Amino acid sequence: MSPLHLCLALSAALFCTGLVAVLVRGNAILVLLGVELMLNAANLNFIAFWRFGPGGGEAGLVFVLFSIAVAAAEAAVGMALVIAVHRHLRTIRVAAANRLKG
Amino acid sequence: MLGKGLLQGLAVTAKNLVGSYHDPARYVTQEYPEVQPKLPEAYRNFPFLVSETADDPMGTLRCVACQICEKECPPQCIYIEKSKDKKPDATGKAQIYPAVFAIDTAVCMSCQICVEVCPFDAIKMDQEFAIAATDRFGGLLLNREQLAKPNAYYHQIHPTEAAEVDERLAAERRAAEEKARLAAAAKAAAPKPAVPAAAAAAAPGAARPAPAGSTAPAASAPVDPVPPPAPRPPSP
Amino acid sequence: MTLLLAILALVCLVPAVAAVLVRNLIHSALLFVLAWLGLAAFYLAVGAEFIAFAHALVYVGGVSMVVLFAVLLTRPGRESALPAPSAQRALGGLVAVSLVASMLGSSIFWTRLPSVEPTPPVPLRRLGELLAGPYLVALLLVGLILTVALIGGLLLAAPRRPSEGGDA
Amino acid sequence: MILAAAAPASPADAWLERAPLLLRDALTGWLPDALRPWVAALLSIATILGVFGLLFAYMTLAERKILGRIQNRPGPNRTGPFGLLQPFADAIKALTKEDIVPRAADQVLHFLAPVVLVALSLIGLAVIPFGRNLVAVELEASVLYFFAAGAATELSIFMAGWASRNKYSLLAAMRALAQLISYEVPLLLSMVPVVVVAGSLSTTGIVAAQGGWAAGVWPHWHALTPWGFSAFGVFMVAALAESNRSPFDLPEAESELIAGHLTEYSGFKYALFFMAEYLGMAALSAMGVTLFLGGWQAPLAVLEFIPSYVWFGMKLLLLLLGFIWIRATFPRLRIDQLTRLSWKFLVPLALVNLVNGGLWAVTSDWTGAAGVARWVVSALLVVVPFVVLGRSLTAGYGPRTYRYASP
Repeated sequence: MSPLHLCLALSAALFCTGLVAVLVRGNAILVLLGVELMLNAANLNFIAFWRFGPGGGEAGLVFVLFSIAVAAAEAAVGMALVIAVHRHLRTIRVAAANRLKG
Repeated sequence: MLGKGLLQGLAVTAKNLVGSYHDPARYVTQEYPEVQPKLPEAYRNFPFLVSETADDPMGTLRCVACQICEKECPPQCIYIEKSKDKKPDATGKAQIYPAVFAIDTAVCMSCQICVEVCPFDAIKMDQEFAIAATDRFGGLLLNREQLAKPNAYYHQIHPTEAAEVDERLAAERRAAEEKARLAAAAKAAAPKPAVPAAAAAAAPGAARPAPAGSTAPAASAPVDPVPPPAPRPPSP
Repeated sequence: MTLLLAILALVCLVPAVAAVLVRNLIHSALLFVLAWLGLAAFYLAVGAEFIAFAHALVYVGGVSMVVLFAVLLTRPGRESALPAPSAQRALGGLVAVSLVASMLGSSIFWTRLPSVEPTPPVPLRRLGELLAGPYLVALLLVGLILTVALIGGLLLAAPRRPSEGGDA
Repeated sequence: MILAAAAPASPADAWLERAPLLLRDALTGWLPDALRPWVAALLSIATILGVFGLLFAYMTLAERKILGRIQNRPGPNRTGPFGLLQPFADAIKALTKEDIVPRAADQVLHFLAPVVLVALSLIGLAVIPFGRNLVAVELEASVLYFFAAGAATELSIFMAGWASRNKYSLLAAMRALAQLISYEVPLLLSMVPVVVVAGSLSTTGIVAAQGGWAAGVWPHWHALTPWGFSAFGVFMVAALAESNRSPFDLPEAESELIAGHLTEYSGFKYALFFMAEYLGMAALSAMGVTLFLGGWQAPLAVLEFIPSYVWFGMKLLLLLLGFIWIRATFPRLRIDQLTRLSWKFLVPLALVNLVNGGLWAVTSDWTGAAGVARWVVSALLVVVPFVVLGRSLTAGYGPRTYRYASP
């Protein structure tokens, strides 16, 4: 197994784990964490192709930096949303937040 | 401006840090077991029994086991057993003495009432505060022998008060002597010449002023236990 | 090299899977932190030093704190032990995930990837030049996004009447 | 590690200067080549552990002594001459104490928290250059590594607080998180201008950028420039908060939270927490020395004959003394004062300072009158925001008047 294959496999596994968290667990915080994990899996792909790919992947590295920054912003806004939803509905189950009207 | 107060605070602590090495006014801590604290004269703790001499504390206790303090003690920490016999006290007068005198310092609350009520100035407040014991019951129950301390020690810890007490005792003694002499004179005028033994014995001692601080003269300055008109308690 | 990467992949993957499976929300968040640390180590081993540290700093230092704070603020006592997801939902989710997994797996293992020598690590200075040169607009945009996210997060989480609630 | 290849007369070749390296080579010289770097790495780890362990032990003693002196007490003076054996007595006591774990506690996390904390406090030390060529791990982004390692310490405080299953500990955990989120920002922002001006993210590069003297007496340390002074101040305040030291020791506020996250810890685990506090303090101080006080550089050109690691140690001890001094002086902040200080004062100050540092880097070739103007502008960019922000921070907080108590 080449390092590139390994990286891609890990990335796929992380993506699937994140997907499980998003689809199966009904907790809003876990959903957000699952999304973060999926973003991480994408980052890993960028790095894998920069390092073990056919070259010219420097843009991928820069992209990973942007991705990390955006993920941080996403986490901040997401958690603020979770807190707002909890204040409103007294629960953080995603299924409970099914109305747009407050 | 922000930070001025912070810098002032830092300066204060820095001054204290440096000052503690050369300025005794800034470094006031005494290291207790080595350096004993200078207690104020009025400091009081648990009671002790005053004896006239240091050599024979049991023989010269002022206490006559009248049991007033035992009755007055609010937490009832004093226990006294009267003696069956009488022994001559410092003045040579035969007196009942405490066969058992015990104070439970675990119970004592240092209220000084025993001192206030004692007609004989026999019990006073001590300054000894380090009486911790490893034994929970026996260790804190002080008996006669542990409680007895000479008058000289009393002078040492409460000089002013002890001088007053000695003066008062001397005055009482002089008054008793005067009374005895008058009585003797009256008796001499009367046909029956009889001098009370006690008055005769007290006469030479009372002529001298009551010495303070030394045990040997204190022994020869006998106390004339002419009781003030306090009622003798009935024996239980 | 491959062995080290495989070990680090396990270090990263096991906590991630455990994080999704455990019931306790705090345990889950802490396991996510462990997974992120493993991922940072993986990046380091791959040779992306700067990205590894940035990843650790942002995720372990920032995101994890926000997540833990959110967990605590949303009543951990009652919500931490969530009821098991409904069987239907779990089944649906698992079917979807296994579909995705099989697609990804097959595409990875049946693709003949070119085996080339690893690219040497990019010097930090080069990364900086890239960021300040061709990607400057993107960098500024990311800064803008972060600022907007900060303000938006504050507004979302602030109490209804900020004049009475003090600073959130 | 690179051996210095300088001119023979340079102080880098002095025997004392090279003593640690010579000692290492003497110890590892007889080993086969394959093993040598590993043994050398182990040796540097052991040295760091030993030196900082001893530093921790005697820091506790020094802290107690100095606090005592400031409060008119002698401090510990019973164990050994001048109480010098006190740390070892404390260690024996901590080791022999019973280890109590609450029944309801999260056993695994309760155990892991102190261990993780000590480990995280230690790994930051790996990238600190303790002297010329004395750095355990040379990394291109070592400053980032240091802060990434340090960012996780509050996480273990949170673990300790949450795992204890004690309401005071939980409150401490929340406070620790709020404090970390607030002070991580100014800590990182204050370090950015240094990176900008030095043009390097590695600690050795930053120290090298601070070498040399203006006229042989004015060292090129960052703390001796206007922007650097401001950044140094922000850094040290944030470092105080990051290491949970008074006056920012809210997570373990004993008057409110018993001992906060330490409430349910005893014996050896408590000692580990204690150790981690001092190690974290030492690590952040070492970083402060590296970033702002010229690392191992001597303050005067004529004093260069003193070995570099001695200079580093002296600067480190000076900062640690400052920590103790501050602890002895200031009362603890309230949680709202704590967050307000960070968001409304330190963060804006650090942001302005970022601009200031950028200007300094851009104008690095200005000399003569332009050089003076550069200093004036930089100083103004420090003083004006400080005064303005300080005004707004303390607005409405005049001297307290006591309605009934004052005459």
